[in-house]
Amino acid sequence: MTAATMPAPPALEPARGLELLRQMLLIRRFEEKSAELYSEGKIRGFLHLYIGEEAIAAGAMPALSAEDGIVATYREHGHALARGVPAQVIMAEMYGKATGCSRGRGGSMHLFDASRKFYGGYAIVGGGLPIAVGLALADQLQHRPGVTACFFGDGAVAEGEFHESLNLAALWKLPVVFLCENNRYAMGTALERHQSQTDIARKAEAYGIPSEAVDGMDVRAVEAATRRAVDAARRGEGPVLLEFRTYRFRAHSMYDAELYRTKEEVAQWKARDPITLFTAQLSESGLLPPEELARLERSVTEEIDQAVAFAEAGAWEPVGDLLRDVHTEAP
Amino acid sequence: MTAATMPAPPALEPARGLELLRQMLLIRRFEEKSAELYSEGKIRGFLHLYIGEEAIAAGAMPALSAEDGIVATYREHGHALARGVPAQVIMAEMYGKATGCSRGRGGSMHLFDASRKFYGGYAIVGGGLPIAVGLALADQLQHRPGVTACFFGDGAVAEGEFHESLNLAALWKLPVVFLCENNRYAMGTALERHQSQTDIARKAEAYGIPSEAVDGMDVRAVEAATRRAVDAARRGEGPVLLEFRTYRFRAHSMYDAELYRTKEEVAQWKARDPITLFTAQLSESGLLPPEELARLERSVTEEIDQAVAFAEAGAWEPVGDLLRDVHTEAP
Amino acid sequence: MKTSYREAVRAGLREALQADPRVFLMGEDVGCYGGAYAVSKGLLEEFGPERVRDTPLSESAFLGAGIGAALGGMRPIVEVMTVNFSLLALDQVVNNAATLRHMSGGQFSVPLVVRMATGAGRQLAAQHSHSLEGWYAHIPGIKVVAPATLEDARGMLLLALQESDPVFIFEHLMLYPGEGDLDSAVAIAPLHQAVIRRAGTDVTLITYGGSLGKTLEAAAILAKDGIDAEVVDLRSLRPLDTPTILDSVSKTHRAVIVDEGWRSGSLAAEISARIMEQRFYDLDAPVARVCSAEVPIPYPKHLEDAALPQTSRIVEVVRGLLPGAGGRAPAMAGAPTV
Amino acid sequence: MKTSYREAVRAGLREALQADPRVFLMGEDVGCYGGAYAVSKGLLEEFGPERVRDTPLSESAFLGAGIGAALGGMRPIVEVMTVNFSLLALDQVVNNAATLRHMSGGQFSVPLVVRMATGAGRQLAAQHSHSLEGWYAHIPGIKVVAPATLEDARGMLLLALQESDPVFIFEHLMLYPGEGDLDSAVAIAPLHQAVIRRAGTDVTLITYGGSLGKTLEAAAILAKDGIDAEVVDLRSLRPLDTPTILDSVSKTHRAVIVDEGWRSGSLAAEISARIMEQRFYDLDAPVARVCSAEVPIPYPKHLEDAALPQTSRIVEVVRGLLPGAGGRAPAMAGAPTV
Ligand SMILES: Cc1ncc(C[n+]2csc(CCOP(=O)(O)OP(=O)(O)O)c2C)c(N)n1
Ligand SMILES: Cc1ncc(C[n+]2csc(CCOP(=O)(O)OP(=O)(O)O)c2C)c(N)n1
Ligand SMILES: [Mg+2]
Ligand SMILES: [Mg+2]
Repeated sequence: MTAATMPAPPALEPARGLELLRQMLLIRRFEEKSAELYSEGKIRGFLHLYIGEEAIAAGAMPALSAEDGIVATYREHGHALARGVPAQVIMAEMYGKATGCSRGRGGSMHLFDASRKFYGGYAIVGGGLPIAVGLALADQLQHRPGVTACFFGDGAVAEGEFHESLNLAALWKLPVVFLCENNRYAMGTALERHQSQTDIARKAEAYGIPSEAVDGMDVRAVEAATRRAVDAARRGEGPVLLEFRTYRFRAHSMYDAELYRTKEEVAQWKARDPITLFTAQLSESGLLPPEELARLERSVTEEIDQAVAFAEAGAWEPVGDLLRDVHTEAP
Repeated sequence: MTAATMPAPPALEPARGLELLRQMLLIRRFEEKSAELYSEGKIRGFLHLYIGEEAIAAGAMPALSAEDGIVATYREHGHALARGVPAQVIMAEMYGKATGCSRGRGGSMHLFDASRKFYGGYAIVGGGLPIAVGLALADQLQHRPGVTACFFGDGAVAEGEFHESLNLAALWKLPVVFLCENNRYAMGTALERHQSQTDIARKAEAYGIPSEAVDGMDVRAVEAATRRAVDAARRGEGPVLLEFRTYRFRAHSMYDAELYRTKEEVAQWKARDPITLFTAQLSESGLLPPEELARLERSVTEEIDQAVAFAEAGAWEPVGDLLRDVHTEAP
Repeated sequence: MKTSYREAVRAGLREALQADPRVFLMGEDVGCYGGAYAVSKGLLEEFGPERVRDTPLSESAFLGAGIGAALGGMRPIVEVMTVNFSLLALDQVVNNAATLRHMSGGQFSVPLVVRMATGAGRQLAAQHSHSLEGWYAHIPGIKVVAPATLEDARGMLLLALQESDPVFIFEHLMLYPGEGDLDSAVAIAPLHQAVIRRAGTDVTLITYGGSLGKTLEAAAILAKDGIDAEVVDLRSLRPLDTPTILDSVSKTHRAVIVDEGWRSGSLAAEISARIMEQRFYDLDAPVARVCSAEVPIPYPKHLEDAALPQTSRIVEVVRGLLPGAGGRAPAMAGAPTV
Repeated sequence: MKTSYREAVRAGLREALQADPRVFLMGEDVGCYGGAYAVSKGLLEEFGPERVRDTPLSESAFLGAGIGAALGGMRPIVEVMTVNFSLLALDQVVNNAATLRHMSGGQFSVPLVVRMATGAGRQLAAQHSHSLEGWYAHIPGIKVVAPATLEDARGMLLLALQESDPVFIFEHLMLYPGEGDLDSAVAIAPLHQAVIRRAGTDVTLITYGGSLGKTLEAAAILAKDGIDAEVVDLRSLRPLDTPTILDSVSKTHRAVIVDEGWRSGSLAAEISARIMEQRFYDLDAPVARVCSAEVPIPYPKHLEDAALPQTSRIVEVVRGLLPGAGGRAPAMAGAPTV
C-alpha cells in the first residue's frame, strides 16, 4: 500500500489538533533554541536538528502507548519531547549537567528515559535496529502487549544491520515497527547516490512484511499510518516498515556547508513545512481559533525558557564520579 | 523472470554434453575420495562436500571466460575443479602440502589460484561478497571486460554483507554476478527458519536488479542462466542475482548427525541427482554412446588417483618458513 | 561416570533454563543442529523453540537483539559460534552492550551473557583459529571470563547469569571433548577471582582457558628438574584478579605468562605491564611471555603446532629464567627476548 | 603561509591521485560533502566521481570492496569516517585483508590503504571517542601508522601507497585543525621508523598521534624542573620500531608511555612488556603508563578531560619516577601504580 491508496484519516477533534500543532511547535522552537545555545558554546559535541521533520515524531508518538518502547537515533530531541520527556531534562542533558535525562553522560546524541521506555538515542547508524528487535522479543517472550517503535534514517537502510534486523523480526513475527525517516540525505549523500532502490518501502518485499510510503510532512497521515502499523504489530502480525518521506531543513549537524544540495531544492521542501501545512489545515477546518497560534507560541516559549533556566541552574557531576555507572553497583 | 518462464536452452552438441557430464563426475568422485581420505586422517580441519550440487559449478564455469574472476566459499572444491585448477594441486592443498594450490597454508576452505583468477574460498559466511564487488570495481575502473562471479549459500543471504554488497554493486552498476547456491540449509537451519522471504530471487527487488530462480539440478539450465547473467553484466547493465535451487546430499561438514532433516526429504532430492538427470538426458537424446559413461568414469578415476599420488608425494613446508607470506617480501 | 567440558557447559545451561524463566539461549544452530560443538544438544527438545532459538546468520542482529532483550527484562544467553565470527557483532558489543549503562546515566543495565568458542588446534586455518578474548578484555563496561575446568565450565556460566552487566564467556574449542569427574556440589571461586591450580615457589606461570593444561604439564616437567612452578589460572580476563597475580610474583620473584593470543598487544602484555608497575622491585628476572606466533594460523598440523604455545616452549622459557635448575637467576642474567 | 594537518593529508591525497591512475579514494561523504573532517574537500571537483567515490553507509562492504579492488590491481584509499564505525568492517580487516596473502600461499597481495579518524576531545561521547588503533596493531598481516606531524600526515600516506600490504592510517581528530609550515621538500623518516622528537637524558616518553603534543608540552614543563625528557614518536604502531625505543631507554633508564587507548590491554602495555623483556636490567624504575580511564568517554568537558591523558598527568607521573627533580631515583623508590 502506498500513501496514495490510503483511506483519508478520520475527522479531527479540535483538542487533538491543537495538541499535535503544539507538539510540532515545541520541537521546532526547542531546536532553534538549541542552535543558539550551540553557537554560545553552552551545548557542545555534535548537534543534529530535527527541523522540518517534526511531523514524524509528533504524529507517530500518539500512536504509541505507555507500555511501548522507543529506540531512536542521534537526531532524537523531537522524539524525546514527543514521548513526554520533559524539555528541561533534555536541555540539561545537552548542557552536560547532572540534572540531564542521562545525568549528562550522553549529551544530545544519547537521550534516555527509563520511566518512559525511551531506550535511547543511538549514534552508530543502524545500531539501534537490533536493540529494537531484542526489546520486541522480550515483550513477545513475556507475553506483554508492548510494541517497539524503531526510528532510523534513509542512510541506515544501507547498513547490514537494517537487513539482518528486518529479517530476524519478520522471521519471529516480533512486535516492532520500523520507522524510516527518509529525509533524502545521509549526511551529504543523496538518496539516489546511496540506495540502488530509492523506493525504500519496496524493500519490505525482501522480508515478506507489509510496508507503506507515507507523506512525512503530513502529521495526520503519519499518525494514521503509525496506528495501522502499531495495531498490526500488537495483534501479533509481525513487523511493519514505514517510510516517511520528509526533509531536513537545516545542515546535517551544526557545521555543514550544504554543498550537496541546491537552495531551490531546500526552498521547494520548505514550502511543504509540516507546521505551516497543518496550521493551514486546522484554520481551514475552523479548528484554529484566532489568537490560538500566538497563545501556543507563547506557552511553548515559556516551556523552553524554563528548560534553559533549569539547565543553567543544574550542577555538574563531580569529577570524582568519573567511573560511576561503568558497571552496575552490586545491589 | 523465473525458471518456468525461461526459453529452453539451445540444442547441445555432443562434445559439450560429455564435457559437462565429465565435469560433474570428476567433482563427485573427487569429493567421495576426499571423504575417504578425511576418515584416514590425510585431510584434516573442516571438510565441506559439494555432492549433489555439482551442476552449479559445472554449469556456471563454462559461462565465464579467462578474464573473469571467481570468488567462492569454503565449499569450493567443485568450483576450483570446474575452473580448471588441477585436481592434484587441490588435493595436495587439502593434505597441507607445500605443493598445494595455496602452498598448504589454506587447506580445503581456502583454495586459491591466481593464474586462473580463482580468488579463493572464503570461510566467513558472506565475507566473499564485498571482495567480489571490489574485483568488479577494479575491472570497471580499468575498463577491462572482466565479470566477477561470486558464489555463496542461502545462509549467507541473512548476513548484512549480502545486503550491503548487492546495494553497492547495483548502485555502481558493477560487472558482478551473485550466484546463490540455495541448498535449503544453513548448516542445520532450514531455509524457512533463517529467511523470512524464502524466495531468494525476490530479494533482488530491494536493489532494483534482475534475478532468476533456476533449477540447480539441471546443469544446462544453470549454464544458460549464467550466460544470460554474465552477458548482461559484461554489457555494463550491472549485477544480476541468480538463485540456484539445489540440495546438499551429505552432511554440512564431515561430522554432522543430520538431525535437522528427514531421510525422506534427502531421498526425494537424491531422486533428482544432477548427474543421473543429465546422464538420462544425454542418452535419451542419443548423445551418450554405449561404454562412454564407463570410459568417463575410468578417466575421472585415473585423474583422481594421480592427484592423490601427487598429494602423497608432495613435501611439507619447513617449519622454519612459518612466518613466510605474512607480508609481501620487498621486491 | 565421566563428564566432558561440553557436557559441563550443557549442564550449566540446563540448570539456568530450569531455574529462571527469563533465561533463554539463542544463536546459530543451537537448536535443531544441537550446537556447532554439540554443547546445546538436547536442549531444544527439553525446553522448546521459544527458549532455545536458532538464529539466521546475522551475528550483529542477534547479539544486538540479546542486548535489547536484556534491556527488556530477559536474561539472554547468546551463543556466537566462534570468536572469529564475533567480529561481525563487535560494534554491538563495544558501542552498545558496553556503553548503555554509562550513556544512560545508570538508568539501564544489560544483563546479557554471551558464550563463544575460541582458539586454535583443529587445523581450521586462518579464518577459524583466532584467540581474540584479549580484545574483549580491553573494553570497559563488560566482563570477560574463560573457564578452563569442568567445574568452571558449568559454574561460571551460572555465576555470569547473576551479574547485572554483560559477561562474555570464552570456551577454548580444544577443551570441549576433555573429560573428568564433574562435582556439581563443589563450590567454585567467585567469578572474578583467579585460582592457584598448582602451588610453587620458584616461578609463577600465569595462564587461562585452553593453555592451562599445557602450562600444568610444563610445571610437572619442570618439577623433575627441581623447578617448583606455581600456576595461576586467571579465570577472569576482565577484571583481572591483579592481587592474586602480584602475591604469587612477590613469592616467586619470577613470572611467565602463557596466552594463545598473538604476542603483540596480547593480554599477556597487560599482565606483564602490571607486574612491572607494581612488583618491579620484587623481580629477580624479567617477566616472559609465551604467546602465538604473529601469523594467520596456517592449516597444516606441523605449522599450526609451531604457531601456538606448546608445553616444550613453556619449559624452555622457564629454564631460561632459572639458569642452574631450581637456583635463583644471577642478577645480571640476560633477559630472554622471546 | 600556514598549512593545517587536514590540508597536509589532502595534499598527500592529491599527489597520490595525480601520480598514479590506479589510486582512488572511497568512503562515506568523501565527495560531495568534502569529507566529515573536510579532508577531501575539493578532490571530487578536481578528480571526478570515478576516483573520488561517495559510498553508502556500508562499512563492511566498501572496506571489503577496497580489498577486492586492491586484488584487482588498483591502489584504493578507503576512508572510514572514524575508528568507531570501523568495528562494522573489522571482519574484513582481520579475516580477509590480513590473511589473504598468507592463506593464498603468497599468490595475492592486498595493496590497500585505509585512513580513519581516531580519538576523543570534542565531546562526542561514548560512541564517537574510541582510540582502538591498539587493536589494529595486534593483527598480523597488516601495518598500522599514526602520523602526528604535518610532514607525516602528507608523507606517510605517500609511503603507505608504496607498500604491497594493507596499511591502516590513524589520524587523531584533534590534529586536523592544527597549523604549521609544511615543507613538502623535507624527506621524512621511513614508514616504520620511530622518531625522537626531543632528545633528553633523564626519562624516555614514548607516545604517538594525538598525544605527541601533550607529551612535548610535558617535556617542556619538566625541563623547567631540570628533568630532561626524551620524547619518542612511534609513528608506526605495527610494526613497532623496538630498537629506537630500547636504545632510548638504555640511555635514560626510565620510561613513561602515553597512549590515549583505555589502559588495560593498551598498546602501552605491549611497549612496557617489550622493555621489560629486553631492557629489564637497564631500568632504574618501573615503566609507567599514562592512558585513558576505563570508562566509555562521557560527554561533559570536565569528565572527558578527566578521562583522557593530560599534560599535567604526564608531568606528575614522570616526577613520581624521579624524586628530587633531575636526580636518579633511589633503587627502592616505590613504583607508581597509576
Ligand atoms: C556506522 C556509522 N557510519 C557513519 C556515521 C557518521 N554519520 C552520522 S549520521 C550519518 C548520516 C546518516 O543518515 P541517515 O541515516 O539518513 O540519518 P539522518 O542524519 O539523515 O537523519 C553518518 C554518515 C555513523 N554515525 N555511524
Ligand atoms: C559469519 C559466520 N558465521 C557462522 C559460520 C559457521 N558456518 C559455516 S558454514 C555455515 C552455514 C552456511 O550456510 P550456507 O550459506 O547456506 O552455505 P552452505 O554451507 O549451505 O553451502 C555456518 C553457520 C561462519 N563460517 N561464518
Ligand atoms: Mg537521512
Ligand atoms: Mg545452504
